[in-house]
Amino acid sequence: MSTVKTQPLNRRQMAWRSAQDIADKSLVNLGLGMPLAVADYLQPGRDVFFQSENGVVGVGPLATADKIDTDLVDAGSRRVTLRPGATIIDSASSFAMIRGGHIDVSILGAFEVAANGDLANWDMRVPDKGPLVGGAMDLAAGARAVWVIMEHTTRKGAPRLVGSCSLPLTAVRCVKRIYTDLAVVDVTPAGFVVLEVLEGMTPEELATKSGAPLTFAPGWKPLSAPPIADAD
Amino acid sequence: MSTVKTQPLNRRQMAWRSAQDIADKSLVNLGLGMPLAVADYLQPGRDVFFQSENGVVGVGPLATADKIDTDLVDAGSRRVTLRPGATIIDSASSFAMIRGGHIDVSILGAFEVAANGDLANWDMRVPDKGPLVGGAMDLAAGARAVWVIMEHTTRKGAPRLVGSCSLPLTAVRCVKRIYTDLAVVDVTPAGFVVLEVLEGMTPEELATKSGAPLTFAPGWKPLSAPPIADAD
Amino acid sequence: MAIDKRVKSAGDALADVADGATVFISGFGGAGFPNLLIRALREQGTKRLTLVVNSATHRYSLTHELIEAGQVSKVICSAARGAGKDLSPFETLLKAGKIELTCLPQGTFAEAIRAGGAGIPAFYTPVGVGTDLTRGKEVRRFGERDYVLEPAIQGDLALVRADTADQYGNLTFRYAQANFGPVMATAARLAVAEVRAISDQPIPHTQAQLPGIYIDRVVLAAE
Amino acid sequence: MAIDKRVKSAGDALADVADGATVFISGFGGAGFPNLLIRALREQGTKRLTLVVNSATHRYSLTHELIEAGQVSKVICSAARGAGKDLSPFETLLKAGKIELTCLPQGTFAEAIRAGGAGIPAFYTPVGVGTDLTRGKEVRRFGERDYVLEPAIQGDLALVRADTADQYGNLTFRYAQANFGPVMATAARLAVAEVRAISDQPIPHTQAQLPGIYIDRVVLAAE
Repeated sequence: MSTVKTQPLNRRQMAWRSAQDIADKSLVNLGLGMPLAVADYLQPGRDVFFQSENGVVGVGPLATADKIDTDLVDAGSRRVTLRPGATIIDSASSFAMIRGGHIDVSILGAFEVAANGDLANWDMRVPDKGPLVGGAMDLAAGARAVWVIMEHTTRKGAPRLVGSCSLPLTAVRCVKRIYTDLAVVDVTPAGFVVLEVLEGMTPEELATKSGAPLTFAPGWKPLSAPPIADAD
Repeated sequence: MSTVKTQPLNRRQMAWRSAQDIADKSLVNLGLGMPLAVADYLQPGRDVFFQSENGVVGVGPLATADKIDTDLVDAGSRRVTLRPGATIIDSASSFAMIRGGHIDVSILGAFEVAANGDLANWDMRVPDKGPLVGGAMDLAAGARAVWVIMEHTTRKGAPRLVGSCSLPLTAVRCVKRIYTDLAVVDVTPAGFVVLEVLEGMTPEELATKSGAPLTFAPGWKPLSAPPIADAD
Repeated sequence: MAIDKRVKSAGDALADVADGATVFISGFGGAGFPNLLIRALREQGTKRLTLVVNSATHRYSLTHELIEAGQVSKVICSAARGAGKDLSPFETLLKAGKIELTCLPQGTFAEAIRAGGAGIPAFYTPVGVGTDLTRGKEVRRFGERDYVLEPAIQGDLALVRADTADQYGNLTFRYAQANFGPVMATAARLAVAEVRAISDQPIPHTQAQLPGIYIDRVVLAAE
Repeated sequence: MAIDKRVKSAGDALADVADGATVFISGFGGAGFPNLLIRALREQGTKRLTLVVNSATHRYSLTHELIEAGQVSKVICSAARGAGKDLSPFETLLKAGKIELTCLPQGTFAEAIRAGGAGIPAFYTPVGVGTDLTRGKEVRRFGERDYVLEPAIQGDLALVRADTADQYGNLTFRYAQANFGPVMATAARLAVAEVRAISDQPIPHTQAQLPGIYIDRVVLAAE
């Protein structure tokens, strides 16, 4: 299996990389957008339950056309199926599960993550548009581990790993790990600690694309992913 | 149907008298002891649900020997049945129902009721015995209406309707109505207001058996009950 | 008289709703929207409503019809963003200051309603601490973490979509249809359910998902 | 590896319980007592336990065996009165100052455990205000009523009796057997269920009453 070199990971490759770290028998909540693809790339033999905020505990694959049931949806309004052993609870019970620390990993998209773990992922400050927070704050504050999947920089090249967030916060000091197209980064009491850097990229180059100091873990590794076509 | 005269109501007659005031389609919780008998004396045609703290919503008659199921019990550990339309919920949900004001009437036994509605019904201060509060405080604080069934005086003749309770409180200012063997009494912002006095008993005599001032409602009536053998 | 909560029409079920009522509306992601009842509330014409609804703008819910009809003065929700870049009717009213908005984290929204039905006036939660959505609210430390005090939400009316009901108001829900419906029913003075089918027989206790004592009226919603 | 929470014996299920653990025990009025697991905990011999159990003295529960065996240093409950006038073993220990006791109103007990599993560190309740059971606790007015602040309860281990389980830990309960079991499972770091039967097939979502993610180990309790 050949690996991509120097080319930043695409969105599905970022999801793939994140998926490799999901432990067997975890309960995982996947945020809208990129994180949803994580379900497609679990390591073989790992038995994982996916929870959705609307109360589905054990989301299965998307429903095929002949299996669509408009009452069986996930938090993204996608028509889904149930995996074996799935249960369904009401919203108050679902958020009790989330807030109570029963979700092993919440994987979220983000606009910015600060070196202290602060997360901004819900409000882009688009003028006059109504707010939409949904369950983002609950997941960020409630899950045992919060992981973020996001591009390392904005389209304009501004860093998304920052000293402090400029956009409204989703939760304070919550992010544990970040998967970007360029790196895998832990958020620690000492700030950002890089675990992996895109194959062929130098630590110095990664630092220039980051808005806060990076520490490189002893024995940090090159980041690569198998070829996967990006999502549309 | 002849009525008892001058003889104080027995325990089942007190339950009967209380039962006459239960409105059609109510949700009612019956405390241990005397209140349980209330279920036997509802007015004909009244459709009432009885809730039990352990989560049975729609307690039916006691189970006959051939129908006993040790998993189908009420809060008094009695083996019961379900009425049509009954549901069963867990304890947290059951007390959410109680505390949330969804019980129309909670009928409780008591040691003392004060003129301001304070209730003492859980702790007799028996030396060295462990406490047993169960759901009494929840019912007293949570039900829309709290009614008490108790003898008007202790066996030694001390009043149970008092100026202020001498025994530990179950809840403050909660009792709305008291059914005794001698009277039916409302608890109002102005104190005890007597609605009915045992047939043949004078207001003055009732007052001597009460530990706080009694007001007699305009048009107060004689209290009587059909003959019912007392419980064993 | 035997308890029987079935009523003939959604109009009958909502005939006595008053102006200024606080109204819960169930539904999430296309499942559990009580659209028959929402339509009836629009036709009934009640004004100055406060809506407590997870999303004010979900395309499958008729909530937006109440808003567009000018019947709504306030919305409590976790989502109020219209699709696309253009402003939705709700966003236009919001911009014009003609509608009031409280946005809550979805779990706080659900828990506050649950608290409203459960006799809990307020509770502490870690969610939203340090964010715009809890600005001005009391923050308190328990152990090593900060929590914010959130008040319960109670209402006058709950509109709930379920799958089946019986004469006692017991309800079942299909798949993810329950979502906010059960807690909304517990927190409202009057709770009305629209259902796909009404069972002639009592729903067995092993199947009922919400005790009928929380439901006051049941309407059949022909599909 | 496929999730499979079935373990061979109650002893295996409790082998790693440590001294000083806080242990939830389900059951009420004869229904839902996990007596197989309680017996195993006694045989395991763990010391200095804090028991969170509705009744410390119910005659159908083997809770008293743990207490008589001297394994318990504290009890949190709503009922601790032995039957009859003589002192029960619990009451004798209590009188001798050898066991600590916290008595809570039963609904506060249940809600505190629910809060412990739901990420709520504390909540206000009207129950117990002005009584001995809330002495020293914070009282606060909301609207026209006083409420007391009650802290959540969390634990290390929950022993829960249910009717059936599947390999995922999903549970069903018979009649009034659920009582405190579901919330106890949510509030414990490790939750063990004993059941009458283990289903070879996953329990359908329409029947499961507690999601298996709250249960860590399942033991068959032969009747």
